[in-house]
Amino acid sequence: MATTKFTKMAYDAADDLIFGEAKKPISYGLGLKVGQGLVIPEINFAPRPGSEKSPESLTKEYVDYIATDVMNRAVTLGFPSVQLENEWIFQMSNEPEKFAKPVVAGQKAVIENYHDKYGIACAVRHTCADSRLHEQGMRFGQDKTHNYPEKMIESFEVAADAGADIVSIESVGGKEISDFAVVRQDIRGWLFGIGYLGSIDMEWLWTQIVDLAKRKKVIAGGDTNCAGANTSMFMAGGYLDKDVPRTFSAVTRAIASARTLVAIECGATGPDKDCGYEGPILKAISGCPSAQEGKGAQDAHADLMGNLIAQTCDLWSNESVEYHPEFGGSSVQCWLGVIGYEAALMNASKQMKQDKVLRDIYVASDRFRSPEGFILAYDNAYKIGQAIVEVGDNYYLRAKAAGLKAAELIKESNEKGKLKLNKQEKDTLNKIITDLNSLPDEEGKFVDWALKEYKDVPAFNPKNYEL
Amino acid sequence: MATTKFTKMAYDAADDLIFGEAKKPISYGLGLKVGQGLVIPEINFAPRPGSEKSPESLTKEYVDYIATDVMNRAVTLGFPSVQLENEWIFQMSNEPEKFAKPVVAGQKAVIENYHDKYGIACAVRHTCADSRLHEQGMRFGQDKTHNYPEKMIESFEVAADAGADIVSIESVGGKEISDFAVVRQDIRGWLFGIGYLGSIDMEWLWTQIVDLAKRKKVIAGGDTNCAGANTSMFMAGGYLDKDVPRTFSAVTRAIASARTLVAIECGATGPDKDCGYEGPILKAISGCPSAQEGKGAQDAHADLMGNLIAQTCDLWSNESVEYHPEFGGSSVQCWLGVIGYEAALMNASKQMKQDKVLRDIYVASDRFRSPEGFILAYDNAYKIGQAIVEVGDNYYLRAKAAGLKAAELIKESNEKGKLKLNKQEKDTLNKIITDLNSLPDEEGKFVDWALKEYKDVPAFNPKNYEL
Amino acid sequence: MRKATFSIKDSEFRGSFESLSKIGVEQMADFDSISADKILTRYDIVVESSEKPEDIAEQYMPENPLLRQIAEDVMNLKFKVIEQHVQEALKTLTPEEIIENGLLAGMDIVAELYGRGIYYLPHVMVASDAMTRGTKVAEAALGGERKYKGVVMMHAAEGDPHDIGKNIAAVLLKSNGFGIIDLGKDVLVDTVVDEVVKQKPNVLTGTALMTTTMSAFPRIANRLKEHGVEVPFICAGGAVNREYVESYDMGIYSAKAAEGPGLANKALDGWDWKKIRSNWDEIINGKA
Amino acid sequence: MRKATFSIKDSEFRGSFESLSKIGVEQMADFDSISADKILTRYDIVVESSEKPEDIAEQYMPENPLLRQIAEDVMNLKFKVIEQHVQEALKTLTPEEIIENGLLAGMDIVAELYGRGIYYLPHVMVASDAMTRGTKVAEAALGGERKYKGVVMMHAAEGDPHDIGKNIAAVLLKSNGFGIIDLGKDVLVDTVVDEVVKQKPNVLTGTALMTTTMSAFPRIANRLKEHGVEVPFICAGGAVNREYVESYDMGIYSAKAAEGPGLANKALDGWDWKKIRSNWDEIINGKA
Ligand SMILES: [Zn+2]
Ligand SMILES: [Zn+2]
Ligand SMILES: [Zn+2]
Repeated sequence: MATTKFTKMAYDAADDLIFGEAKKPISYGLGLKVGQGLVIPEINFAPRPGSEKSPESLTKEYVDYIATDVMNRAVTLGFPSVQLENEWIFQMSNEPEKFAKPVVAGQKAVIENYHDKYGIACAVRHTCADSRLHEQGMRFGQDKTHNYPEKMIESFEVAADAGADIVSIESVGGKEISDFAVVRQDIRGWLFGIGYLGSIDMEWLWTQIVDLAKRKKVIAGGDTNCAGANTSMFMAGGYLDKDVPRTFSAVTRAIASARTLVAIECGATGPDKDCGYEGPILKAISGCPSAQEGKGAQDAHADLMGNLIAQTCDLWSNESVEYHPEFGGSSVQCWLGVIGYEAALMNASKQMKQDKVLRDIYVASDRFRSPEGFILAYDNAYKIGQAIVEVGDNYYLRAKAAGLKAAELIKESNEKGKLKLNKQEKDTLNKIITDLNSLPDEEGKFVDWALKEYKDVPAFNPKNYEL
Repeated sequence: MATTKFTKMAYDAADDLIFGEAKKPISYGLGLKVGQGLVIPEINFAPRPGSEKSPESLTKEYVDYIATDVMNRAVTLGFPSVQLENEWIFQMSNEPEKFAKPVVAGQKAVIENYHDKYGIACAVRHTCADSRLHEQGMRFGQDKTHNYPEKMIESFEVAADAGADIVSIESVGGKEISDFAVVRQDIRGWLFGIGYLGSIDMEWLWTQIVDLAKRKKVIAGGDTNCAGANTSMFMAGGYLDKDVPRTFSAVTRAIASARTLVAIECGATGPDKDCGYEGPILKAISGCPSAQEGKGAQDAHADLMGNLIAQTCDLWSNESVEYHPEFGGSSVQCWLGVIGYEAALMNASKQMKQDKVLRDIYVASDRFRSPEGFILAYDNAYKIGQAIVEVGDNYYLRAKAAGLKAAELIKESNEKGKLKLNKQEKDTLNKIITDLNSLPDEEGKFVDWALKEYKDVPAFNPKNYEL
Repeated sequence: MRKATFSIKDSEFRGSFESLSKIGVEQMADFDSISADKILTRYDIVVESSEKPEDIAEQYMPENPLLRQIAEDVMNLKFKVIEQHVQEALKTLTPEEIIENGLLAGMDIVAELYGRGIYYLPHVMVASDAMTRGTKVAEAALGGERKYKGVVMMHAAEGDPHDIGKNIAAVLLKSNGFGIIDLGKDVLVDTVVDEVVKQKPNVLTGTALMTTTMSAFPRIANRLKEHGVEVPFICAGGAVNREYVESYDMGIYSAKAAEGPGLANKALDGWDWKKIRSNWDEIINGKA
Repeated sequence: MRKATFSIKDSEFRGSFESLSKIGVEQMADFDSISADKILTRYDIVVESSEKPEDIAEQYMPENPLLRQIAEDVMNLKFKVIEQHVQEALKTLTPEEIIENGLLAGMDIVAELYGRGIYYLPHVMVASDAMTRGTKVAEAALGGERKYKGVVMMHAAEGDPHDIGKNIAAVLLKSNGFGIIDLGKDVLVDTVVDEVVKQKPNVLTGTALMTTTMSAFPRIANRLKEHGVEVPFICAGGAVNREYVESYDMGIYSAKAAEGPGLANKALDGWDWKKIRSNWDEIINGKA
């Protein structure tokens, strides 16, 4: 399972990174052109509880209501393009033929109708669930009760056959360790869980997804470390939250980027997942387009970089909203309006030849709002990317380098008096730097230590990673 | 009831109009500074049906849930300032002492707590309802069944005494005629209803509101022609709607601006109401700050100028959302995130000394999306303002001039091949120009004609306007 | 407690404002140089029909020349001459024929053109005004009362003064041949219930623009149920949504005034509210 | 049908991209020159406490030096030496005293510091690890089984594999002196019901991160009702909201893990689920 790892940057300079354009653009779906000069809204939604009671009610919800509402609103407001995203619910993953197939086919038929009638460029992304249970086994043949690893791959087959244009996943390799580590603020454990184990699992998984996508002629989009870095970011919360310091979550984000990169190294082309906030780092390294979300994703969660994260996006997403009525229409229509107009703003800036100015205003809004956004600002994201590719051949070393670089950038700005840190954030940052620097320079030694240190973590089984 | 009418522009040039700054800035509430260099988010909400069953449940909804959630999220995300707006529901207007007073006082107490603890600048706007029924009578002493005109003024007293920082209203003078006219696409009737009768009613109403506000030491913010121009805009809808052509709604908007201006001429200081899309025209004429809404108001309605309308705003609003849970928190929290980050973007552009560039990107996004947005683009808004002040002393002439100027601007751009119009829009535009030009040059002749022409319109009683 | 240092001092603001004016920088962009095509798509123009109203109408026109004239008067908004043409036609045709095959036939064409986006609402309203004028003349010549194909009772909810939606819907239903009993706006629940029990319309409608007034609808539905009366109750308006309306018996959701005739006609076909509700999507999409 | 002219030709895109590079314009802004204060306010720094943990803890420390040492070990995360200190203390003090007034007292201080935002969650977790180690030693010296002040049964909903929220809540409840029966994640409704009926906990909790799994909760509540069992059922997690949880009997909403002990302690005070629910705001705000 050899993959070509990134050892150099796709972009010569950070300033070349901009929304709506990618070094490796891609076209798919019904006339959808990603990274080729325009930003596209990506609308993401969840069915109402109860609609899953039968395939008929679920299909009605996803096809007659959600997809139809979306396309109606996109045409009503004049949006040139739109991408729909489905994050598969349990019933769809558990019985793909029965529950997922009619939804996939039905949505495709709806968007085809609108494309034929109006010419709107569109596509559908299907994000299959990673239903694997760590304690039951994550490799084929291990979970004999549910067969979740096998079911997970089967999902992609069904999705691709029934009409998906692009497939993605939010995979969970290493989460058993990162969950344990994040509540203890243990960056070394987090590095082991996501930087190392997570990367191994990504390679196992994405080699298969890319192969399947090639055979089925669909796009293998990408992944996100939602399970790790987003857990960390959501626990860190905002200025009233005191669970996880935001210097910790910032460093976890940098480490996560080294892991999410593996999908691209396996052959995924992007655009990767909207909730992968590590996207700017990946784009800087790989040149592949990325989907992002921020102020337009408030329906699903708040973050401290609502504007900044739009800086280099090729699709702009709302993350997820449950389908229900609002004064302004259905929820999917309201939030499509929010993200569609943001895409229009970015596209208008290109017409005015002011896209880099807008990019920099986006960054200025949130650069100093939190260390998490600070390290993702495209200039810093680029530097973290450089730290990764410098030792790009080794998962452990590059993830550690990413974490250390992020910590250094934060420290530097804080010492300059620009990025302010509260006491917890500062103490944690110093501990992170100490902890990471205390780790060995050799992967073998690190893994030996970690396997001992974390052997009792619930649900952790080295066999899941062939260790 | 003499008021000083605007006969010159507050701004020398259209290019001087920009978000976050006003020639006549104003400070109120708890440290809130409007039009003084920063844009402020204004969050607007509705209680859940059922919460109005008792004053206790209504107060709980507005104070413990809505106001508390709003302040929590504003502090969590680091927003320096926020304004809350309450549009009074029926129960509050009908029994102000019983239903409204505890809500007003309770919300004020909540924001005072957060201001004391965190220093966040904040204020509360109360928009009392115009409950007058045209057929029952709109002046004091006419509606002997409900006493709505008296009740309406009483609302302001209660609001001001209980803690409102700024009061506003969405008044309905002339609506009986404009409703009749809009469904028949009769621009002359619409001009009579809003440009003439509406202005008369505004003068009667706002003289009182301003007087009351002075006595009570609260801000008299302003009005909006929601009842007229927004009805017209919502019926016009988007590209799939075929009820009212958007050239018609664009001209109604211009006429409406001449009417909403009356509030300021009576002494209102702004910021006027968020749903007053005519705001840019008013700001150009008066220099007073304005609240606007667009892409951040998708929760309440879609419009075809989601970005453009931010161009000159001093507060940025979500219009209204019913309080209910979303994945990302309560709905008020989610939408506060959307509008708060937009304000942050505008404020960041000021730090980057690129606010005019952002303003122009906002305009570029929607300038050609619809004639409605086209005429509100600040350069066109300025010209319409000039047309108004040129004959500023006469309500009829200035409203007609506004409508004609808007129509001319649309026609000119369409003939240049820039603003595209569909067939209906073109035919309607030509009819509008013909119809308006066919009207007399003298107010007296116009009124005589109109009183005869519209005498049978349901609910129209000239006595409501002392005619 | 340290106060947050966010305030903008007046002097700072004025300073930056003045300097731009002094420099005299003309910053306003050249908006005409942008390509709007790269930002938005005018779908209304994309699907603009090139068909002429007259061509579409041709297939639906009555053959009888007197009836055809009347239908054309409706379609062409000729409210000034229609009464005269109806008087003419009454010499040789019955009032019923004129109403059914002339006036309403003309409105059917108007509805067809409206559905195709060639006619807009104002056309419909003014055509309906013309139809109403013609109808008055024809009705005067009727022996007894006019027999409508059905009766729709309409109101705007208790506490709600907004009635433009109701008024538009009333015009469309009347243009489709229904008799309308319009109870007005801000109508008490009691009044609605009493009138429905007394007058027994085929369909009841209610509009509510404010969420605090829409609670009148389930109360009406429950009270009617207590009286043993069941009638399709079409609820519409900015406040209501399908989920809410379908949460009480009899409630049938409607998003647009134009949907009214389609739904009301099903009641005339003998469909009860349950059947209308469960076939709602098909009815709205013209597939039932 | 005319196709909308919105597509960007590849050549157009590449052209504009190259020209910028050729010009070599350095466009990246000087971000360090902006004043973040004019864009955002660091409220966390505004209200940063200047109090030292030791000063706050002083008021809560046990007097007995041995117990004090143990409490300090908990507070200072000294999991390596705590077992030794507990062994020491067992020479002169009972296990119950050590658990109650040493180990749990230390966690009370930690909870107080966490509530004040001086300690973050990781401190709580690691302190709890220390407390657990010390507790094991003390429990070994108990005559019989340890008597907890109450028992909380916990699970993550059927179909839901997310358990980090439950795990944090379990630690906080344990640190507050509750015995925990953790049924795990993706627990069948049947299993939860059977175990509650069998083991009769004082409180049941459930977490659900996905809206499609939270429907397990009302099913559990109804089944328990059928069995004649009523227990406060604290429901939490990203999917649930207060409205939903209060729509079925027994449901008590919780937004944060830290609210667990406060709510569970009310059950020990004899408050049934109805009383807890109607006083929810006061309990959460510490006013009841
Ligand atoms: Zn995610
Ligand atoms: Zn309004
Ligand atoms: Zn919602």
